[in-house]
Amino acid sequence: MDKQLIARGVTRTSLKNFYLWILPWCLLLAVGLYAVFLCLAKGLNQTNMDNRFSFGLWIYLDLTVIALGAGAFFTGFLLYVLKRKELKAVINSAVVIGFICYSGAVAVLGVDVGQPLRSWFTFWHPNVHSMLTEVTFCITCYLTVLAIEYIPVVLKNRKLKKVPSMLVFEFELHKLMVVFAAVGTFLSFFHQGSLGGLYGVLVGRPFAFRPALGIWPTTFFLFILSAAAVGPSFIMLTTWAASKISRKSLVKPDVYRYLGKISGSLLIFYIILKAVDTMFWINTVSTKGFSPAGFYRMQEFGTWILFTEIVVLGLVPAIMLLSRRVRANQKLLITAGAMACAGIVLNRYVMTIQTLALPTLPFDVFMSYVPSWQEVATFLAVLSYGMLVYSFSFRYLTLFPQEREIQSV
Amino acid sequence: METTQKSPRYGMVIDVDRCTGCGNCMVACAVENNVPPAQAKVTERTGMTWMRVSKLDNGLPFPENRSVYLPVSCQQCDHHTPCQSVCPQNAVEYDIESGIVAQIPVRCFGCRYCMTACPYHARYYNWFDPEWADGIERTLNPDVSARMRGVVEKCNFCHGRLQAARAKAAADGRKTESESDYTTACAECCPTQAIRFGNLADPKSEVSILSKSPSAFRLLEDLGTEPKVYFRSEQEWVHTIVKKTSSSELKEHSNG
Amino acid sequence: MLTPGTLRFLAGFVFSLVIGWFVFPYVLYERIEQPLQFSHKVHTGEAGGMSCTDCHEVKPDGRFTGIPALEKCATCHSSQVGTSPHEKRLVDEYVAKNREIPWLVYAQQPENVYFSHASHIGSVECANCHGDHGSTDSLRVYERNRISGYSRDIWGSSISRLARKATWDGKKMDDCIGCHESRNVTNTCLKCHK
Amino acid sequence: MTAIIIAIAWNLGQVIFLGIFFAIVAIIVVTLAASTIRTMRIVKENKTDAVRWESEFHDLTPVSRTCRHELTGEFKHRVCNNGFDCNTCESHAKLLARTPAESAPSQVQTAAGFAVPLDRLYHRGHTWAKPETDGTFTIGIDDFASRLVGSPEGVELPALGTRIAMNGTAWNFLKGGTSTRFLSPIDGEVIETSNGAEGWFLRVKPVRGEVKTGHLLKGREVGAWIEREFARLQQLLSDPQVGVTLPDGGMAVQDIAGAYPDKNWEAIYSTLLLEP
Amino acid sequence: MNSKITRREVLQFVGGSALGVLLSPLPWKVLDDTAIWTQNWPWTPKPKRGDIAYRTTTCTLCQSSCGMRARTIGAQPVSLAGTQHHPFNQGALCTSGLLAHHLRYHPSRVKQALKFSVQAKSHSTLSADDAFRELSAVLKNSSSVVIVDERAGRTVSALYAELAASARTVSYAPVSARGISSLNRLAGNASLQAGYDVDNAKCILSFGAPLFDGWGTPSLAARFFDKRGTQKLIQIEPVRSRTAEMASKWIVSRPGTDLAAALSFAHVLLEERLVSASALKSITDIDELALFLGAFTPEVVSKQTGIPPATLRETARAIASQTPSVCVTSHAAGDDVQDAVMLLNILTGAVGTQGGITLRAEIPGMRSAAASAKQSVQIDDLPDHSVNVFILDESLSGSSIPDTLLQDKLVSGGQGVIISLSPFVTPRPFALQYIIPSTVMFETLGDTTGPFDAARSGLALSSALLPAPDGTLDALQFVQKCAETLSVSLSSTGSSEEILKKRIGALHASKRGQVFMTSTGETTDVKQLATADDLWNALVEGGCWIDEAVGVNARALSFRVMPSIKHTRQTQTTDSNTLLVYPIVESSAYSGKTVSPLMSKVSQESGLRLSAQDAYLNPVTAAAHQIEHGSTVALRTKNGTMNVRAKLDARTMPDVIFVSCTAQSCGNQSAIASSAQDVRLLCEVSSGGSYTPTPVTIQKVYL
Repeated sequence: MDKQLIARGVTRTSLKNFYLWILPWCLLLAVGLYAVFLCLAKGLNQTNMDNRFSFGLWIYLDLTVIALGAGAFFTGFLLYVLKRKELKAVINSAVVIGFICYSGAVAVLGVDVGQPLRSWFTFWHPNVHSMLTEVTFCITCYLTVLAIEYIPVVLKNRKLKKVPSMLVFEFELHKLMVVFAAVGTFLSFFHQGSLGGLYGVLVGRPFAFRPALGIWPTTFFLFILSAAAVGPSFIMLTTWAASKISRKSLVKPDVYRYLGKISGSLLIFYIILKAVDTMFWINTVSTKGFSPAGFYRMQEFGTWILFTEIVVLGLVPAIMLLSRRVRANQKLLITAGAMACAGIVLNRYVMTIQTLALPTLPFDVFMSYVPSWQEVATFLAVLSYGMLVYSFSFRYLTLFPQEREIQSV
Repeated sequence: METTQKSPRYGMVIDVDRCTGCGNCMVACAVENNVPPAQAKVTERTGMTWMRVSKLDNGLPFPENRSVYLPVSCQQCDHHTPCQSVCPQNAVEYDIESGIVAQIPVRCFGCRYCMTACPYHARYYNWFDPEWADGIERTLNPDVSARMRGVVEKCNFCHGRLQAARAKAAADGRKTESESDYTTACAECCPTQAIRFGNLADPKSEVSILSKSPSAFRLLEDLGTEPKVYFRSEQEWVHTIVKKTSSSELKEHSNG
Repeated sequence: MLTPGTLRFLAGFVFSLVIGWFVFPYVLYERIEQPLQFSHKVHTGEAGGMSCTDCHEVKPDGRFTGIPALEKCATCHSSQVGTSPHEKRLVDEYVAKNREIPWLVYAQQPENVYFSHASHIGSVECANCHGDHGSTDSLRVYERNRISGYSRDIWGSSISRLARKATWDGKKMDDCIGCHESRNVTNTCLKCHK
Repeated sequence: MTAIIIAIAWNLGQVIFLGIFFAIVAIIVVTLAASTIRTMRIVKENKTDAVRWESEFHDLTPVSRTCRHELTGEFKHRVCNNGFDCNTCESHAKLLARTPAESAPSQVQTAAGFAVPLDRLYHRGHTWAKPETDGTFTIGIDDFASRLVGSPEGVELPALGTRIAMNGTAWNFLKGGTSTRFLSPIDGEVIETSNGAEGWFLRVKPVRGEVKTGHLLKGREVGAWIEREFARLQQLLSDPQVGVTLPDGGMAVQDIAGAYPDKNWEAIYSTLLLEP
Repeated sequence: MNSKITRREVLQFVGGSALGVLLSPLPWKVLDDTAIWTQNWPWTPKPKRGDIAYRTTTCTLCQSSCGMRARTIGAQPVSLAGTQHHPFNQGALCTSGLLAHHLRYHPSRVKQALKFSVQAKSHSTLSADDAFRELSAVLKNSSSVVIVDERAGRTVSALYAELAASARTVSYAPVSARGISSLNRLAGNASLQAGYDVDNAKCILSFGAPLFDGWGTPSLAARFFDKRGTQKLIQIEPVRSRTAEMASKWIVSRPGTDLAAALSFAHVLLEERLVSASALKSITDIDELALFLGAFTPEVVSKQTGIPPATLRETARAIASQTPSVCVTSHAAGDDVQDAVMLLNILTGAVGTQGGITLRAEIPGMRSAAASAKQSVQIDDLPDHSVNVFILDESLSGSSIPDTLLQDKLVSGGQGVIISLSPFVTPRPFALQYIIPSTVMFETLGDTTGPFDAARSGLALSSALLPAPDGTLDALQFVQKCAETLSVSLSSTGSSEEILKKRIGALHASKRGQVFMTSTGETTDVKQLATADDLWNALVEGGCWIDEAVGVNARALSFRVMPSIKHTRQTQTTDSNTLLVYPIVESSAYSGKTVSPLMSKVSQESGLRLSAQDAYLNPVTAAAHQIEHGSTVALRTKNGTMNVRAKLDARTMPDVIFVSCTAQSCGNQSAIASSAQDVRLLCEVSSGGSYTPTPVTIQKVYL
């Protein structure tokens, strides 16, 4: 049976090995689901969040995961809208990655809010001035889009496509994929932006607050750009990881280079703007009665963090990705991609955690917070959920069309 | 005294020189607004204190160390109220008829975005189910509904009392409440009358006169959120410390 | 040209429509009889000759008594005056034992809602929200929502809420807001939420 | 709807915002609905085989999609994107105009040691259709395929009266536990089946009117094509250590599959018999 | 259609019904109703509705007897506030007073009589009658029974005294407000009644008394602020406390050196002849005193206290020159300090003068205090291990008598018995204990005397707004029960109302003093009131009676100070760099009391107050020992070990760790937690009963 599900012409590891691989993830998932249950049944006192750290690990991860998941929309955009055929090799994988990231993020949000059963109020009584409303709307829509984009990949399964209606539906859906790609891109631009706006609009948090361009703070645009920049890098990383784990070459080397090139050219653009924005911020923040230097007084969050974010994990990988010679060397290429992703992860961390840790009132103190096991477990559950979905998709679906060709040649 | 024609903007002036930090305002507030007592696991960081008395000191070592107490509740910001614009489902509203920044817990779904937005840390999340020890729930105030776990709440300037005052006005056939009928629990129970409550829109009212005095100040004034809670002190150092904000502080607390 | 497939589809469709529109509302609401029967007609008619405010009065501080306490009933019904079996039960089971009558309030708003009769009386007719309740001869069955615990009157008789019979048919927040807007009264949250 | 909007008092901002939201939802729903309806129609009109061919054609490796005019050398390099449907291919029409197809001589020819009788029309899936005198067609597999398959574990022939579609599945054979299909070169109704002893498997009679054969290979294309296929096969079988195992021009063994049991035959079949 | 249903057919049906459901109200209504359900969770309590009324009464939690106005739903008070213009508290209440209406439902409330075996290993419940049946046996064959009355001056106090007088084995131990009581001690006259007239004092010298933090009536701070400038407050304290912060002058002194400081002031007063002749004359053993004080020169004392000699001299001069002046101490201070400070008041001539310590006449209508005084004893004076039975009246505010003191006086070997009338579980592990459940505020009609920080004596009634729970007794019923079991007949018996009415009647008959009426908010002379009932009603409605300013002639008084002063040993100088632990009285408003769970707002939830588990540390000291704010540390002295949470506070003196001796049981901590005991586990107590700073080692505990 298992054999009948694996696409013709590709080889996959034995069922036994496969089970051995997914078993640990299943266990992790189970633990995480227990933690989730605790949080829903007993309330968020199970976490280490508090009135000052009202956002914690979860929100931080949502922002990160969604930034990395941006590869899905951006690859889709390049392939279907800008007709960059090279990317056909990774689009399926990108869609699955995107689906995992977004569904994971939404799931965690469901636990993070205190009254999940009232979440739909946001759709019925929306405050359109709130960035969070924008985020909620876009993410729910885009998750639907991703789910739809995922369908054809599933229907292409060797067994399923034997069913005529499924095959035809896949075919018809695939014809209209450009629509979804376009809609998805539109939505993604908005919610990547509004995630940035989320913190940029906080008048009361001069560390995060940014002046508005039009109706959105600068972080709105920086987030879009940064997400678009690392998205391809992340696709590159996951593809590379998949091929390392499965010990197969899944795409032609030039695909890696191409992804790296896109990533690099966007990243350099982003870093320049980010630097400008930071300069501007340093000069305006003092008018709010806060000293920019003061924000970096605490050793944990010293100026090193700013340097690391912009130079070490921003400028450096950008330049690396832009140089043809680095791209030619896969080790360096992957390293650069990883650094770029790390840079964004750090940026999201600074936006969420550092903003809350910093005091505002004259009698405030600097506060730190360590997530409880329930918080960590919940996150790990999402991770293992992702691993499982991807593993199954990789085994039974055609994530990398080039794989067969590469093997047959 | 009847209110002036234009709708009132209620506010407070708190004389920190008169505040002994006894904590009456905190418990009176909790009693008035049915805020539950702490469960065993609750800490300073997960507690529910709509009104919280904090210590402000001049940072000098003993014995030069001077300190005052600042009772900080919701500052009822007047302009681009940080928490109001961010709430995704309109659970926070600027009440045009009283200037109160209204928090409606039954609309709230506990995303806590407003808490990250509030620079005064005046918003509190129900981390626990509310629990009153056997029978104490019989002493709850019927004018305020008890909140459930998983929502954000904060000082609404004892809006239950405002509603009562309005009802009384209606019964007397008056359009607006009379300010003599409406004061907050914290102001009422302050043993040194450090907290004064009234209508800032009425130039004749005590609070608006006090709020204009040179000894008056507000927290994080530079943010431009225009709080309606004023503080006043004759002590120079208090003004200096309040001016330079906490980013210069080096204290650190940790949890978890 | 209805293929069997289409027929099966339609069957399912109709089936669930019936469930959703007719069975579900019936199951959702629990029908409870009032502890006693009571005739507003008799009390306000020439027999009783009472006025609404005799029992439902606004206090000087603007509070509203709502449903009167037992003592109010006892003033007349300390012993049986009529012949109705319900009055007999009133006297024997409540007045005699001095137990408050556990009336079920049709228009009961939830705990988080603040409603001041004082500020509505005069500008709004009682019937506007309570219908002809004041002139009924008997108390209808009280319908309680099994999930939310609310009285059916809050949602209104029409399960879709698209066909409101009258202003008193349904007292959800939207209805209050609608009425406020039609009379251009502000709709600030603190007006009605506590 | 509007009634509700007024009832719950949405302000203009909300209406606009929700407008965009619902527009997007609408787009998604419409698109889904569109593809569903079209799917239902196609399934009803059982054009599935055509669609399957079209859909899978793009999953074929470019080499499998080499244009017949590259075989004849008229093109240096050309990959077909038209499902081998030469009837609707302009450049094909042009080229025919230039060099009309020669009438096929009937003596047996060989290519790379495989018999390629030119009295029949070849499908790229290594099946052929041979017009019989009574206006029916016999359908079978070419020498290359039969050696490639060797002795199958089983053959699933269609029932008499079944309508098989051009480029659709004609019949399946079982080998190495997995079933692989042979593609039908033409449309038609099965009137007789055989176990291939006489060299053919199906006899079909045309369904309506003229049978489409324009897409099938004939004449000199066939030999060139078989040689390419043989080269591909060698490549697929080639082993870095051993090097090329079938000497060029040498006769290939009768049962190649049997000769190389350890090869991934499923992959080879899927590549050469056009089943991705 | 064939009989067996294929998957395909099912799917078709399901598909249809799915669409149908979406087009029916079902999913949407359920969505709405579940959301509504979360807004009305059955386990979230709903406040009871009912008629709202306001009742005025008097708080009995402490002697201040604050007038309070209760907002009631039906009969149940739901919030409390001070009575405006009330002569005792001017409309102010303290934190615990604001929450008094919770005590009725306190988790540690006693619902039935309890019997704790020795070591409180186990306890059993029993009916009140059985309890008293057992008690009669206990009382009959015990040779020495002591009734402790922590609120002398009430009607029931007189009955306790009477009971003591008529039963041979029983003696009566009134505990009057600490500080003032040393006046009785020095004058050798137990019947003297006095009060601090802080309002009229020009200069107040406070030895660490938390004047603005619950030392007296809650309005004291407001009264001081309103007189700002005209009144001088000098605070001597090792911590810049709330009071110190707001005082006109704060003098830093080493912990536990108040005695030395006081004596040095006395020294200066004599040395510089700042004492009036009459004051000198009133002290019978003045020469002996002068001799004794010779040792306490400012120079010597300044080494112990860390106060510069000049400052000591100035301060002494200040209290002598800026008359009327009054010197006060913390309630936690031992008798030695109390007496030494009272000596200062005598020397400055404050005793018996307005703005100093005013002597009060007896409140009419009671068995004379003088008569009561004859049988009365001071617990401290009792020989150790001489008492068989202690009868504790804890019905008002719990007991502030340290358990160790009771333990010392009770017969040894756990043979002692404690009978306590208490609303809360207050077990004492060292004796066989009976707890008779008592009423709490709002459940009983009782009388209470006015505050001790007022010139004139007063009287007020607390009325019963709520029915007392079955099986509970108020003090008046209790004393009668005790009389029964001892088969003694009391002069006045009957219901509490009858007994109190009798007293108020007599008060009215005396035509003395004035009465404040909550109905009018005005004060009228008792003379104006036609009948005793008018006075009664005025008081039941939360008014109060205030005596005229008739006082005992101070000239008549003579003091022997040496007996109580001389046994005080020189406080030894501790070299300043050893780490010391010392108790701090955060607020005497609720020290030693059971308080509402809601008190967590000011301690557990905000850290505004030290809770029993907290300790103050100077940041410098903390840094020296690598201790961060909020970390748990173990304090170890030779007496014992105690785990506390470190709170860094630059207002406290370096190298001293201040632990709270504010005993609270909020209900959410264990009801038996009494940090007053914990403190004693660490700190040594001088023979005079005051804490002495004790060397301690501090160590961080990793949990």
